[in-house]
Amino acid sequence: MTSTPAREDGAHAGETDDEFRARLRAFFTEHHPGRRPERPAERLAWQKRWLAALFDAGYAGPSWPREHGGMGLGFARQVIYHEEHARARVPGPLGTGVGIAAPTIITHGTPAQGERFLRPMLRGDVVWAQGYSEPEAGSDLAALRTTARRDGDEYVVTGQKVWTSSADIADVLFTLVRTGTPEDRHEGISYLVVDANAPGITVRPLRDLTGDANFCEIFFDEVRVPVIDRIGAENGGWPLVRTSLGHERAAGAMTQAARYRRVLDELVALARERGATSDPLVRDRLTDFEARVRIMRYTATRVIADIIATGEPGPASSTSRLFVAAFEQELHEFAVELLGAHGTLGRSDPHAVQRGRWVWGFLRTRASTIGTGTAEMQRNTIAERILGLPRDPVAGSPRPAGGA
Amino acid sequence: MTSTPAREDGAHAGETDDEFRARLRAFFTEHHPGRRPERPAERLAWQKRWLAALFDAGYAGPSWPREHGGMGLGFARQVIYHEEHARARVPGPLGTGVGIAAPTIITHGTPAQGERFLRPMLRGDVVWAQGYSEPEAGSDLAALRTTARRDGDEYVVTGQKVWTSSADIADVLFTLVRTGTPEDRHEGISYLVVDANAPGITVRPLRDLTGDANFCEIFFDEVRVPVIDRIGAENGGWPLVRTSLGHERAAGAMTQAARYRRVLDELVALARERGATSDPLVRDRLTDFEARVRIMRYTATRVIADIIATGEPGPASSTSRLFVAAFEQELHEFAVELLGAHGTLGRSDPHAVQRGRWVWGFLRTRASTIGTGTAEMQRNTIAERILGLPRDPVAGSPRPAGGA
Amino acid sequence: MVTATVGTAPSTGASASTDEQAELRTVTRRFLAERSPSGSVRRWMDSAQGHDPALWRQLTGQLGLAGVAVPERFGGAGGGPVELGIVLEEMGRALVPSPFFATAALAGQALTASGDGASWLPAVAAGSLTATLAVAEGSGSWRPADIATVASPSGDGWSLSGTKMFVVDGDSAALLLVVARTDTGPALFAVTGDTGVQRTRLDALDPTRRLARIDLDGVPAVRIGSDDDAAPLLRQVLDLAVVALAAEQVGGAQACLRSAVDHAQVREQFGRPIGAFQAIKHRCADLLVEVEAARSAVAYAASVATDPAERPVAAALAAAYCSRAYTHVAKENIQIHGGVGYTWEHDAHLHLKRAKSSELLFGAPTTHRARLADLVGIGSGAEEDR
Amino acid sequence: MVTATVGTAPSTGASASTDEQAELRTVTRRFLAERSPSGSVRRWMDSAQGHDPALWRQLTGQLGLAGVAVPERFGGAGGGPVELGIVLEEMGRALVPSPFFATAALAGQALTASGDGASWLPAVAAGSLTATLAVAEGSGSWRPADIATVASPSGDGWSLSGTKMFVVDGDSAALLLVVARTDTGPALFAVTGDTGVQRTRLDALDPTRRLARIDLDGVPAVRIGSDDDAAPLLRQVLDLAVVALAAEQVGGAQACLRSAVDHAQVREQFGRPIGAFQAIKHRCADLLVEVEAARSAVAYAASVATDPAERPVAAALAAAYCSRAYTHVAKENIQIHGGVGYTWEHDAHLHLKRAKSSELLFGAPTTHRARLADLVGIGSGAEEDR
Repeated sequence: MTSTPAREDGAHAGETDDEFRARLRAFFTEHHPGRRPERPAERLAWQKRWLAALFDAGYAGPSWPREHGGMGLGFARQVIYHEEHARARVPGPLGTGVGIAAPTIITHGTPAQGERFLRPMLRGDVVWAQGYSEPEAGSDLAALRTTARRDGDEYVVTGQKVWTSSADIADVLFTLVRTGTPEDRHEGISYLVVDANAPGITVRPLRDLTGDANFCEIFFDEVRVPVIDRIGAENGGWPLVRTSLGHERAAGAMTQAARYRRVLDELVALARERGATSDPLVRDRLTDFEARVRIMRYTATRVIADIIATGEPGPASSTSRLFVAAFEQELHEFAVELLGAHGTLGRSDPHAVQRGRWVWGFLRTRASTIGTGTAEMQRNTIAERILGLPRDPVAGSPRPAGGA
Repeated sequence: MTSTPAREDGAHAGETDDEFRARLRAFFTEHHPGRRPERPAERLAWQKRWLAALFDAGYAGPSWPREHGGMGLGFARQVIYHEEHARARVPGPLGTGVGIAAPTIITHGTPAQGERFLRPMLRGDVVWAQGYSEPEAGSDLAALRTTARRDGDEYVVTGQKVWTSSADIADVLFTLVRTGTPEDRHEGISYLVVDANAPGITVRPLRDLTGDANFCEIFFDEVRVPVIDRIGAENGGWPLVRTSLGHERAAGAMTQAARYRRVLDELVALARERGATSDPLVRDRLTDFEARVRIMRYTATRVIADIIATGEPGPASSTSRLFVAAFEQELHEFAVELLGAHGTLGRSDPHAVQRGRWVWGFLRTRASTIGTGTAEMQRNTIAERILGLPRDPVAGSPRPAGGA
Repeated sequence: MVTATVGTAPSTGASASTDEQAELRTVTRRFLAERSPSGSVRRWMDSAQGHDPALWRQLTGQLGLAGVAVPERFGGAGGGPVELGIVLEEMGRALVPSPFFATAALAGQALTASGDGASWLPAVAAGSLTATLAVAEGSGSWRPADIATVASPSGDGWSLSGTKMFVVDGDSAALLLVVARTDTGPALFAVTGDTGVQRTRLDALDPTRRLARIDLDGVPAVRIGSDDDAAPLLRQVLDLAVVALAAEQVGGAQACLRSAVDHAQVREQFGRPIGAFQAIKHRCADLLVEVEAARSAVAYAASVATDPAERPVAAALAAAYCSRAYTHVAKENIQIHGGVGYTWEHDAHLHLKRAKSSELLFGAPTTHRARLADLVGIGSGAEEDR
Repeated sequence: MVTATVGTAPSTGASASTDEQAELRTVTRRFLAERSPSGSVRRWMDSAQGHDPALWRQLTGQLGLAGVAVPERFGGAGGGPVELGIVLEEMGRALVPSPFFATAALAGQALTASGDGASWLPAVAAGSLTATLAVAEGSGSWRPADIATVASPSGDGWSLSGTKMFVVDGDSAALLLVVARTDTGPALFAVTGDTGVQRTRLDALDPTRRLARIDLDGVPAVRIGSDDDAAPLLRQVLDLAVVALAAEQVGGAQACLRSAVDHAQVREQFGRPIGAFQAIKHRCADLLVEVEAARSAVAYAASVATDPAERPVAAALAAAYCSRAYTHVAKENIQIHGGVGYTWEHDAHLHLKRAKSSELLFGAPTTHRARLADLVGIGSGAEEDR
């Protein structure tokens, strides 16, 4: 840990990294919101209180510009922020607005839009949820069918979105809609911000294979949306979707590695408890996971070092999603096998081991290679963008120009 | 072993399967040609003597029609033949004519061609070698460039073939040549039989990655080939290449399974000898190979049973090539790992284990997923022909209509 | 069809399936396709009974399937593991919730193998008696040596006490075959009464197959089989059970591959059916390689299931290979379906749960593999006492 | 470039590569690309010496690479495993036959680690002395406990007798560092003379790296390092060796992937570059995932190679992961090239042979994995005495 003076700042000019870290740690410790309530409504209120406190104290949005209420941190400081945030185990943002919509609005929104949307989002006052996927489109996102017909100062939106998380608590939906013809594909899509309580919107929970409803379907039936709530140009929505703020994901990668470190340690403890570590085949599998979870951390380390040294994260920041997805699927599947006959039990059985977390994880991680772009699409992207292999004439990855 | 009277025959009417088997076994035992000579020239003569004796006694070509000197056996009798042939460890045919060219000539050749070509081929008097592959074509066989320009009663052939085995001992080459334009693709290809000693032919050994030269390149420089040596119609060669005689390959599949059984037993013996079977991870790998080598036999059994019951071999006869290729690659790679530091030695080192056979096998089996159609092409074929998945508009497997 | 022109089978062990077997397959498949489509599976898996009693009556009455592997002298069709496998493959394909597996494959085969099933087999064959086999306990182990349930002589018969777990259809089966330890070793017992029996349905991962915990407290029971060491019988019964399950797994794996291929043929993305993309296409081809290998394993295991020399190896192999294959194809089916495959509404997850659950029910694949290793002489010997 | 605007490194252990390191990489890569193209590799691998002496003079003279990890007080550049790894990654990429690995990575690091290398390190750093390390014997094991070569006190020094196998560049290295057992345990010795030394070149699978058998018969030797137990030193030296080798492996893996991608971009079949087909394209993407993971493993292992607490785990992990990755990419490179990749003329097989050979040279991946397991507390302990 070095202590050279910071050349960029969080809020306090001239502060060293160590001082910055200490200040964060103190704040998180002092204002920690306490145990997470069990009941959903209480939990929501608890989380909103925390986000508001964080925002009001100037500790929200490490990568956001200060003009929108963020901290405007440089990359290295963002890494420190994520480290301390994970260490303190305080709640993260509500909904998917802060991570996904905000970079687009910050980069491509009008000043008025930025003013209206961003601070309430970051403060947790207004919860945003994403509406990109459609049942008929799947990986071919640009095949979306939800239409937005222009009617004076408004769009009239009709269609269906699916796999929207947090839609049940959302105040605002950010969506992609077709303003051009289906033949326009990527060129006929606009980016709209829609009031989640507008007439004509129906939100329906979507039960997934785990038996839970972590996602919703949203139906739009002639929903009227002011034209001023469109981000970017009409038919110019497609290039906006991958906008990101610097290397935010890379800055949070250490947190992910630390989480899997914990999960693996718990699995090893389980194996030991069940006497399975005396089986060399079990030990060999655990060793494989051990190597991979360490590589996850090493990779995060390396990507961060590369960004600091060159400003670029290098290919490893793109390949790690596939690496992690395979890891978590195999880890959970192995855990279930370790349970033997107890792996045949569901979560609610009193005999279920550790309340069925491993069996549930086995089911849930099926989504690791499907959600937010299938593994197949990710391979396309890596092959085309990093390795420079030719695009499939039709199935190549789309190339929206991201901001920042 | 049942003894119902045969309803079709080898050579002797009314003979039972058991009698047929006994007769074969007696012949193979009595006329066994003895140890295989080390020196190539002697070995060739030794093998030719055996093939001639076999033919003269009426024991050659189990699946061939009797009119061409074959035995005209039904499928079940072919299986018995292959079993006894493998059991006796007598030499098989010379070159690739009997297995590959003969079915095409039998099915699509003129009576005169059948008369001229077939008996000398089966008797081993004339050795045939295949010229399909070209360096620029690869898996896209129909992209071949060797041209045959018509000049009166002759074609004038110019081009290059590669990966021809037995070309060094071949008297005759059977080739695919372009008689149409490159744009005609499959429709511009003819099937020619070429005298291997014709002026303008150069055969050059091709060194492969094992360091051996098991294959040759053949260069054709204005080689004149009589038009009467074309099989099938001009530009009609493509559909001929996959012609097979019944389910000959399925009949020989037990032999292959038996060979790998032997190889695995040798590997297990090696592991035991080196004390490696005390390692549970080694035992687990060996058990995996054990399961797969048994499945190979079970599959051969099942395919044979299906053919006997329904006349069709079912999908397993198509999938087993991929199954076997993966098996032999992994088996050899594992064997090399078992050797530890001795796996770093080449074949000629006196310290090499078992004269380097495992290391050499590791190298050689790289060809298992490349030769005679890459694994990728096989997957295309299986997906399209068996599963009915759509053809890739350009890269789908060709669909020549095979005979029989 | 060249059947009429070829000779008899060569000595490869190949046995062609008979016309009767082909007919059995066709009839069963057609019947289940009509009577047990997906909607019906879902309705009955959520029902109190867990299966459709009318379907069971038809299966056992009209089709006589409960007795497919029961000897003719007990009113069965006199078939064996091959015929049973044909029915189970079709049941697995259709994912039918049914007492069939427990009754015909577990209890029926155990009774037949014991040579002492005359009291129950006629009712089993007729479909009037559902039954199951209870072996595993809290640890989930199927090894006779791990059994703690105790059988004590009591009057003319025996009295059982202990707790059985993971009992297939244990909540409803009328006849319980229970493995318990006696002074001279483990033995098989029949329990038909309710006194002292407490059945608790478990929350099973697989919603199409009921599992139960059964607590036995001084329960009157009848010993089955001779008084000799019952370990070989139990081993044989477990072999027969895993071969039967492997057949069901192959049926399930085929259904998953078929579902994936059907989807890939019609689902369009980027203007083409996704099955035209090699990422999907080649994966389907590889899955077929695996499914065909699994078919070979189970076909062979069923055909040698009455041969005491060949059965153990073939059974261990089929159990290890087919369970992995089913789970793998079930996972890939979800992946190929993408988002829709992740929903509760699509049947893909039902197969995944059935697959994973079947994989673990009679010992994980590693257990069967270790047994295979021991049987062929490359193992540690640790599984040999199974 | 945002370097100027960001703060210092956070506490993740991340250390940015310095400008000097970037420069070292660029210079080495450029030099080797020019001076050691494929044709040259093939010419020299078949030569009597096995490498190009002029190239060696330039590498060590003009570029000073032999001393890249030698302390400055011995005339080296004062770098460490990171710098050595950079050079080796480039050597591996270009598949250069060279005494570099044996001299700088094996002997150089052993001498430096021993704290007793003053007599030889200046010559090593200058490139005037080639050297190697001889540990394994007939069994191929690198465990000090398995060493049979004996060192007996003889006058002021020692006398060595025994047979060493698989000695990298053992046919030509001027200085032999030999591990032999003494009455108090294994220790490290230097042999410079020829008396009693018989060197036999082995037929190596990898034609780009010479291996030798060395028979020692009463050979005068000097003991290196303190008189304490040398086992920790030997363990450290082996860790450093495998990390260095892992760097070379990552370079080789990257070269294979680059070669496969280059081929897939230009090779056309069915009217399209084969890299447009997902079967090839997705495989290349998966290979990149693996190569990047290997890069992470080696980057970390090199960065902690001087930290006795972190080094063993990171070294075992890098050895296990990077060797597998290189072999895998080398195999896939051949597959993607198809027929031409199977020829002797194409370089793909040289990488496969280098990869497989490197994988086994200092213990198979399973050995390193077992050691990793022991170090993190999930192992059997059988590897712990290494």
